Amino acid sequence: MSQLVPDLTTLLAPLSDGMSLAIPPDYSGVALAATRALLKRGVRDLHLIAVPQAGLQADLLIGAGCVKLLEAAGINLGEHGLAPRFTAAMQAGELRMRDATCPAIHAGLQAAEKGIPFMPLRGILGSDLLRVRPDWRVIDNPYGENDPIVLIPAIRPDVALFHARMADREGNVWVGIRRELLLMAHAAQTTLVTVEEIYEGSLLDDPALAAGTIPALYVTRVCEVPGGMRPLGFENEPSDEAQLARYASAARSREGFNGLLREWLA
Amino acid sequence: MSQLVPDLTTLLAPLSDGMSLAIPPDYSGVALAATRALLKRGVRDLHLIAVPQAGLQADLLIGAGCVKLLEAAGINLGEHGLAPRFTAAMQAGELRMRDATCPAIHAGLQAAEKGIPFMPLRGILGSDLLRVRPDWRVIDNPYGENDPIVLIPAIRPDVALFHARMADREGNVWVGIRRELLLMAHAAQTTLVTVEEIYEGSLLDDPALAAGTIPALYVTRVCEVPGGMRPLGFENEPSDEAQLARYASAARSREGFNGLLREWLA
Amino acid sequence: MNSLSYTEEELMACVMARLLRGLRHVAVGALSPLPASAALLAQALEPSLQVTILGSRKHLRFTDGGRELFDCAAQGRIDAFFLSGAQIDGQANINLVGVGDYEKPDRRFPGSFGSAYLYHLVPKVILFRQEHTPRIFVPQVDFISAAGVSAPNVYRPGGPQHLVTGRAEFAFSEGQFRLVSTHPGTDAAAVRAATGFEFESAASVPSTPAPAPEELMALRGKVRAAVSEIYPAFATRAFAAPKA
Amino acid sequence: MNSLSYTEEELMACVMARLLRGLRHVAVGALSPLPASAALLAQALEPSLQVTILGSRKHLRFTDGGRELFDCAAQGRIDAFFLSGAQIDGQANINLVGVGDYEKPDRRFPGSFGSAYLYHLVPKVILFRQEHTPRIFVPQVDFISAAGVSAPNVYRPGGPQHLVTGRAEFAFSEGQFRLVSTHPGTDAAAVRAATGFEFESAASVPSTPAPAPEELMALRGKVRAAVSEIYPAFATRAFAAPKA
Repeated sequence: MSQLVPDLTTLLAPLSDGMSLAIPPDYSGVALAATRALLKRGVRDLHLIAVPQAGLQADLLIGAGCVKLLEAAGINLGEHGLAPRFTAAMQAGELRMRDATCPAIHAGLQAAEKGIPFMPLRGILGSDLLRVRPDWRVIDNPYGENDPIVLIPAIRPDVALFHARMADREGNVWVGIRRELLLMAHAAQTTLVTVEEIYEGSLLDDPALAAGTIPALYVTRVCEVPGGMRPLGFENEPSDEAQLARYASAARSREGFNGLLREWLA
Repeated sequence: MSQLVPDLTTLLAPLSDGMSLAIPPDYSGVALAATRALLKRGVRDLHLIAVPQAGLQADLLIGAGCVKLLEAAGINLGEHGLAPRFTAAMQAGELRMRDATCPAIHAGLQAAEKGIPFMPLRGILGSDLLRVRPDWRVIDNPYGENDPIVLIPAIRPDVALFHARMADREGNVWVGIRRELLLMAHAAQTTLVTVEEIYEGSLLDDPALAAGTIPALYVTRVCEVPGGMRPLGFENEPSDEAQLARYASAARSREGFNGLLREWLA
Repeated sequence: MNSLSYTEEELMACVMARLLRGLRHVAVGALSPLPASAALLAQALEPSLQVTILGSRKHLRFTDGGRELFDCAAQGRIDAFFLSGAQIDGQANINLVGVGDYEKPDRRFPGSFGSAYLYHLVPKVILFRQEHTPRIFVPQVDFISAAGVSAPNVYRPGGPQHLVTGRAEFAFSEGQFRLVSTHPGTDAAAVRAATGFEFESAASVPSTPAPAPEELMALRGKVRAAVSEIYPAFATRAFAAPKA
Repeated sequence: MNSLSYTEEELMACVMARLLRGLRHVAVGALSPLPASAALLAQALEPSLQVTILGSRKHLRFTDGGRELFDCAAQGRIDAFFLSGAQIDGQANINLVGVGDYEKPDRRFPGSFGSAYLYHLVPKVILFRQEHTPRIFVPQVDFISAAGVSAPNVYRPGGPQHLVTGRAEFAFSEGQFRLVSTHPGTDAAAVRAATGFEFESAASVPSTPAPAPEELMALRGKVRAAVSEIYPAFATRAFAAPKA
């Protein structure tokens, strides 16, 4: 079902302008090399879904004008502070935002995973999130009495894009405990993955590795891109803090952002 | 939080008469040695929940009169056919049954895992299961129009009991791809586990093993019981087909069942 | 072996396998040796078909526990599934629960398993039952484990499309079975006598095509070997040994 | 270091750690060095406390992906959590979204993260904010990321119980903050002047007990070392180096 492809252009071909794109948080597995390839190609009008939050990747896409709608529980650069292009775009009223809370995004993806239209969720009541999210409904819990409960509609991304440790030639992808990536693959129509390395043999034949593997059934295309998350960290490899600090500082202005982007895409 | 205990009596102390007890299917990890210990102790009035189906273990508990209410999507002895004591008890009108369908039991446990009162589920409409399960409600999908959908209430077992490959001394339990066991542990108040062996070191420190591990946070007590699933199979170890065939044949009569039980508990 | 050069199971496996042509992914439940054989036969003849078999180690590529089959079906990633019934009626309702009163049944069966769900969500459900008698094929089942048809407003991307028995093949559409073919050695009249529900049939009903040589070769070779790993007793009984 | 023999962060960590006594399990969100320090200090003094820290490898014993923290809280397995706010008001509403119009805010913050959920489900939520000014502690937040109080019919096993700032400790109950103590070097009047919302306070408000020697020893030893792995810059800034 899935296929190993030789380059990022082929990997990203299924992602068209206007699609919804789910991306993982910076601490998981961010396909940043693939994101640079998207920026070079000039993707447009994305509905970007952070699962459930995002950082550098989202800020790059927003800064480059690729995002028409953003759904996230939070956008920042971690220890490097605010995400400058997100902040600027919001304060300029240039970005449509669907604020969320982390478990609501997980729940929406789980609803898609289960093929159900919505998932109930506790909490949230009294938050202004309900005001800005008319798609989150409140019903009276049929199993309670006078017990309001929030419903979160299913989130079915057109594409999920992430970076992982390894894939085998069947297209199975090992993510270990990073099971939000498995959830994204289950929920999305199309799943595109960059990996550090190719595993020879089948990941599903090893009982230990199988437990952390996304079966090829859910993986559309895979591309081997060692270091494909840089300058973000991955597993035990730390982030390139100097580069991130440089970004956080430069991207405060549009000119600074454009200059750094030219450099990064060169 | 969890503790390694030296014997089955201590392992099973938290399980009292009248509690709800969740057990896995025969192909997963059945704690059969622990079940024999329960039968010796003479547990009573269990609300037995098969996740989502069961075989020998359920038939033994039913035959020995330990079960007052059974919730399951199916009870049989696999290739050895009908579960004789279940069948006899039902046909004698002696067992209260809550028939289910597999995904509804998974969904009910997932609702408990998420701390939500219910989970919607597609399918089921038109089935007589809705007639015998008044706790499964049908509502109009708030995200549709004239679109009935079934709600499954949360299943929160008092106790989950199963067998797994290994545990470490912190109480983490490795189950590999058998993630219905993880779901049971998340959903249950108390989780009791027998394991083939003790793993020296922490299962969570190995990235490959961590992906298939239930953290100690969800595990109440663990006991090392090599072969604790016999005569059922486990992982690559096959079932003892001769013993199962003997059971399937002997348990057709109450006398045969009692005789075999005396032998198995000796 | 009967007087024909193939067993009834072999013929049924061939008929069921032919219904899988062109699909991407078929799943087979636990304790279903005949569907497993059909799926593996279809795959042997058309290797692009992915086959998932519950109870198999080799043919089960799931990593999310017991729920994954059901979630996978709801995601639209399973094209076909097989279901059977202790009773099956003319509206394609199936009964896996019991005969008689629910609380104190005359005969109690194991239970509905995943049928009530998968019957609605898998686009092509193939019903099968080797025994073809009025005891199985009844006017109305005593308990509906899974309903054959639904009201138009019910979300139902899936449902029954075919029924394969030891005597015949039927198609199911618009709430009714239609006799497609009768297996060699029987005819429409005999099938009607053995069936407790009404069904449509043309004036002349063709005979089910016998297994082709390549089907039998695959069945008795590759498929038999694979099925033996999961269902050794069935493989010995159902398949003729391959010619040396 | 100020003229006292401990930093403001050290005092806050001690005050927050004392609120965790007797608990089984405290969780700390990402990018929360002060709560992480408090949790690790509490554990150093009471080893039975389990500490979960998002963003840490060593102190994160989860295996079910990003959702596990939230499911775990809903299961009642997390006793305490820390939340902060860009604005916090007198009803303990917190704002992590923005100031001004939602569509085109004057100032936009990162977002609500898990607050709207965890605030309702974790029994003891401890609010914290080192900066104690009327800019933070406002009469009414511009956007309620998570509500401090709920109607009686709302399912809410959790909620705010404490607020620790760089100047004082408050308790929250029955919809109102009460000043518990003021940190050494300030007093109730100064705290009131720095706070934009009304709060209760006794005629005489005690001074927050300074860090005890065993607290400081643990903080500057074990806790500093552990926090350094996750937040090296914070550890250098916030903790005095241990005495050689």
